Amino acid sequence: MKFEHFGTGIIKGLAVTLRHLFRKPITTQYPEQKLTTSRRARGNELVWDITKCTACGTCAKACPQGVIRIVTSAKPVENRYVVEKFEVDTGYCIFCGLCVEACPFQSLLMGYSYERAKYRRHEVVHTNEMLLPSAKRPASGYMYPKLAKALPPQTLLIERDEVKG
Amino acid sequence: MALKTESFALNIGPLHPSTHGVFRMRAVLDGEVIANMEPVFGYLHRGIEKLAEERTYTGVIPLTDRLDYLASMSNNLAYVLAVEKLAEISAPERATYLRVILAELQRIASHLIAVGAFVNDCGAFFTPFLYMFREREKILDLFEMLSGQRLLYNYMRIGGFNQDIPDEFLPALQKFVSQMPGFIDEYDRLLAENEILLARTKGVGILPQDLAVNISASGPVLRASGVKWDIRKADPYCGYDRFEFDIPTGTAGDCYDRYRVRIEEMRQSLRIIEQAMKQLPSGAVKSTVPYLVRPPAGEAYAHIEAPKGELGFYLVSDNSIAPYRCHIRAPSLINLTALRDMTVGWKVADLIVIFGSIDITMGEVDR
Amino acid sequence: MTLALSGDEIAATLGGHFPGSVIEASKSHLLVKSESLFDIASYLKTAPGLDFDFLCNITAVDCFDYFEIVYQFTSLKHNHGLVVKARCHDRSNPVLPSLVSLWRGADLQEREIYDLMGITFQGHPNLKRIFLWEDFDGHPLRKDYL
Amino acid sequence: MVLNPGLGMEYHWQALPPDWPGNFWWHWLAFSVIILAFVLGLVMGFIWLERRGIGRFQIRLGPNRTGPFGLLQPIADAVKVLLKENIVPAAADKIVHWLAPLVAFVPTLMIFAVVPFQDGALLADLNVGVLYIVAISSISTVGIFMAGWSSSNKYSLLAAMRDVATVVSYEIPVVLSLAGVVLLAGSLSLNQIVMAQDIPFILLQPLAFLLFFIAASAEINRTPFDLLEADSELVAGFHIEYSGMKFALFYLTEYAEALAVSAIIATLFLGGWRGPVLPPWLWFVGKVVAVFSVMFWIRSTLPRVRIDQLMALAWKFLLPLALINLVVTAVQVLAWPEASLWAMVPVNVAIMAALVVTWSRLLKLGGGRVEV
Repeated sequence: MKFEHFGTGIIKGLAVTLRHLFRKPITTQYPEQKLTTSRRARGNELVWDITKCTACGTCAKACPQGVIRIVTSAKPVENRYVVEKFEVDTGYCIFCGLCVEACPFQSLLMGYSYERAKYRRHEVVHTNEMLLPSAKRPASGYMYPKLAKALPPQTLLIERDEVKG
Repeated sequence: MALKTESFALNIGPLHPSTHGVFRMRAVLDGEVIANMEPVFGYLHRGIEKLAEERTYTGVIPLTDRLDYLASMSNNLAYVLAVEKLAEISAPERATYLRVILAELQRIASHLIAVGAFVNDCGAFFTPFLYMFREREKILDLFEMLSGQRLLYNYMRIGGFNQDIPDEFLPALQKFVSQMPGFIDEYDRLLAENEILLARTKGVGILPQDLAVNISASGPVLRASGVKWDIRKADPYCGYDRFEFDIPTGTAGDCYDRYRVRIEEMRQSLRIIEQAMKQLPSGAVKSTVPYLVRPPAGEAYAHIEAPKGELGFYLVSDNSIAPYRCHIRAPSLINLTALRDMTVGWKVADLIVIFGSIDITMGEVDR
Repeated sequence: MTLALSGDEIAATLGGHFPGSVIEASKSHLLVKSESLFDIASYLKTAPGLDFDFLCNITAVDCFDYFEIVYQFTSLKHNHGLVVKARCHDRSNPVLPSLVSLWRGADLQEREIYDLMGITFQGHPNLKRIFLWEDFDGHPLRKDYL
Repeated sequence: MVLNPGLGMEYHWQALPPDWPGNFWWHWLAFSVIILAFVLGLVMGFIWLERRGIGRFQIRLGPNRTGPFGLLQPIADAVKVLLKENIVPAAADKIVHWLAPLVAFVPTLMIFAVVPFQDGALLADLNVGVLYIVAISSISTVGIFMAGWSSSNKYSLLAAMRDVATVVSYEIPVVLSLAGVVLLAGSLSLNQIVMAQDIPFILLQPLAFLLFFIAASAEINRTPFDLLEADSELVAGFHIEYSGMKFALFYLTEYAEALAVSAIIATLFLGGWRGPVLPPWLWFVGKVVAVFSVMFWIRSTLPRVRIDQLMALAWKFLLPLALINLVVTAVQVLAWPEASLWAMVPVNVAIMAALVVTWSRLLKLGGGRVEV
C-alpha cells in the first residue's frame, strides 16, 4: 500500500467535494414538491370495500398487532353475516400489510395516501365509514397488480440523479 | 513534581450523537485516555424473542424487520430460511435468485450507512455520510418499489415472496448496478487516502485474529482481522455457490481494515447482483404454502451472512402455528464482546471511532 | 457447505474420554450431562480433527420440565459444526458451567440467557443482567413468566 | 525605560487620513460602530454562507425558507436563540459561568481594532499591530476554559483542556509564521504591511501562509481541528451547558474568530484592501469571504484529528517548518536584490513544496497507543 503523507489524499478529497458543489442538489422541497410513492405503497390507512366484505374476520386473525376489531351479526334472511363495526386502531398498526394479504375477497386494501397526522389520540381509531374508499383516500396496489398499473409510476432518485461518479 | 491525578467516570450515552442509537458506555478516563470501559445494554430491549412466541410464523416477519432496521431484508431472509428449514418448504428458483439480489442490495445499503456513520464518527461533517445516503436512497427506492415501504419491508414470505417484482424493477436495478461502481470509486477518492482518516484509523482498535475468532465475531469485523470466513462461501444458502465473488479480508484488524472490507464488499455485492440478474429465471415467486404454517415439532438453526455478521435464527416448533422458541443470534451484540479490549488504552476520540467501526444497530443489539 | 457433524460419531469418540457423560446422541445433536459440559467443551475446542474454535450461538429453551441449553459449535478450520445440548432440571436454581474461559464469545450470550431465562453460569466473570435492569423481577423468556 | 503613554496615541492620530472628519473621539465612536456592524453583519453572512455552502457541498440546498435564498436564516436563528430560556446547571460556578461568554467574545471583537478596512481606515493603527493581535486573540481561550470549567460537566471540562492545550501549542507556529511576513514588510502595523504588499505575501511567503492557515484554523477550532466541539465525541464541548443569550455569544465568538482569522489572512497575505477597480473596502470584504469559503470547504471535507495528533502536528510539523521559514526569510530579506522580487515567488514556492514533502515523510500521525 502506498500512502503519500503530504496531503495528496486531502487534496483529492477536496476536489471531490468541490465537484459536488456544482452538482444539482438531490433533495426535494417537501410540502411543495412531492415525490410519488411506490405503486405498492403501504400508506397510512386501510381502505375497506364494504360491498365485498363477508365479515369472515380473516384480517383480524392475520393482524400480528391485533388492531382490527370486527363486530358481526348474522342475517338469517339473506343467509350471510354483516359487519356491524369494523374498527382499526391505526395507532397500534405497524402497516405490515398482512391483513391485505390475508383477505380472501379483495375487500381490504392498503391506502396509497400519506400525511395522516392527527391532533387527538382518538382520531387514529378508524371505524366503518372512515375506512371506505374516496377520492381523498385512494387504494394502493399492494398485492393487487391491476390496481398498481393504474397508479402513476414511482419517482426514483436514480432517474433524477444522472451524474456519474 | 508529581501531580496528583484522579481518573473519572464518563457516561458516553445512552443519549450521545455517536452511539448509533441508545447505547451506553461507562468509561473511566485517565485524562483523555480510557482506563476502563463497560458497555451497558438494554435501552432498546423490546422483547422480540418473547413477542415472537405469541405470533404466527408469518406474523413474526414484521417483527424481524425491526431487529436490524438498516438491513430489514437480511433479517427477513434469515427468518424465512429458518422457517423453511423447519417446515421443509423450499422456495422456487426465481425467489432464491431474487433473495440473493435483495440481500446483496441490502448489504450495500447497510455498508453505506456503516461507512458513512463511521467517517462521521471520525469527525467529518456529514459530507461522506450524505453522499452515501444518496446511494442508499436509490436502494431504498428500489425496495419501496417492491414492498411498498422504505425501511420495514416485510417482503419475504415463508416459501418465497408475497408478490412478484414489478416490471420497472429490473431496468432500475440495472441502472443502479451500472452507476454504483463509479460512486464507490468516488468515495475512495474522498476517503481512502485521506491522511487524517488514515491517522485516525490505521492501527487503531486492533482486534487480533485469534481474539476475533474467540469472541465469535463475524461479518466484516472478523474478516478485517484476516479470517477468511463468510457464510455465503462456507455454508451457502440461497444458492450462493452459483455466483462468483471474492471474500475481501483485512490484515491488521484495525478500524481502517474494517472500513476497507466494507467498501470492497460493496463491490463484490454488485458483482453478485449482476450475475444474479443475468441468471434470474422466470416463474412463480412463491411456492404453495398453507396460510398458517404448522412446522413439525423440532428445531432448526438457519444463519446467513447479514451485513453486520452472522445472523442466525434458532427456531423450536411444537407443531403449533406459533414458534415455541425463537432465538436470534444477533451479530451486532456478539461483535461488541471485545469492545473493552479494543478500546482500553485509547483516547476518547478513538473509542468513538472504534465503536463506529464495529457497525452495530441498537435494534439488533438489544432486540 | 458447513458439514453438520453427527452427534453419534462424536459421542463415540467422547465415550472413551468422558465415560457416561453423553446422555443422548442423535444425528442432529449431542446431549451431554451438565456437569461434564465444560470438560467436553474444552475437549471439543482443542481435539485434533475437531477444532471447534468458534462458538457460534448459545441459546436456552424452556421445556417446562427442564431448561435446554443449545450450543452451536463451528470450526472455522475444518468448516464443520456440531450442536451440543445440556439440560438443567432444577427449575428454581438452574446452574451450568460457563464457557467464557474457553470462548469469550459466550460472554454476552450467557449474560443474555441469565437475564432472560434465569440460568446461572458458574465461572462467568461478570454475570449480571444485560438487557433488563438490575432489580427486575423474573425472567421473561421463561414460559411461566406472565 | 519609561513608557511614553502619549506616543501610541499621537502616532495613531497622525496616521489618520487628513480628510477624516471630527476629532479622536468621533473617530473612536465611528469605528466602534463600524467594527460592531462589520463583525455582526459579516458573522451573520458567514453563518448563512457556511450553511448554504456546506449544503451545496453536500448536494442539498441548505436553509432556504426564511427570506430570499434563506438570507434571513441567521436572524431567525438569533431571535430563536435569544428568546430561549437561560439554563444554568445547579452545580455550575454561577459567576464564572456567566462571565465566560463575555471573556471569550470581547477579545475577539478587539482584534478588529487594528484591521484596516481601507487605507488608514482602522480604529487604531498600532505600530505593534501584529503583536497586539497575537496577544489579544489568545485571551478568548480563558473564556472558553472558564466555560468548560464552570459548567461542571465532564464533556465541557475535556473540551476546555483540549482548547488550552491547542492554543498553547499553536500560538508558537502562528507567531513564527507571522514573523516572516513582518520581516518582509518591515513593520508590525497592519496598515504598513498592506502597503508593503505590491506582491501579495501569499506568493512571497507561501509556506508561512500554509502554516498560518493551519495553525490559525486549529487555534479557532475549525474542522479538522474542532476538537473542543467535537460533536461526535464531546457532544458539544465547552458550550454543552449553555443556552439562550450566552450560547449565542459563544456561537458569535466562534464565527467572529473565523472572521478575524479570515481578515488577518486577507490583510497579511492577500494584500488587504488593495486591488484594482473596485473600492478598497469591497476588496477587503471579498478577500475575507474568499478565505472563509476555503475554511468551510475544508470543514465539509475533512475528518477531525485526535488531540495527540493535533499536538504532534504543532510541534513536529508546524514549528520546525515555521522556524526554517523564518530563517529563510531573514536570509532573503538581507541578501535578495530588491529589484527582482518577483523571482522570489517561484523560489519560495519550490522551497515550500520541498519542505512540506520531506517533512511529511518524517511525520507520522497515526497509531501511537498510549499505555495506561
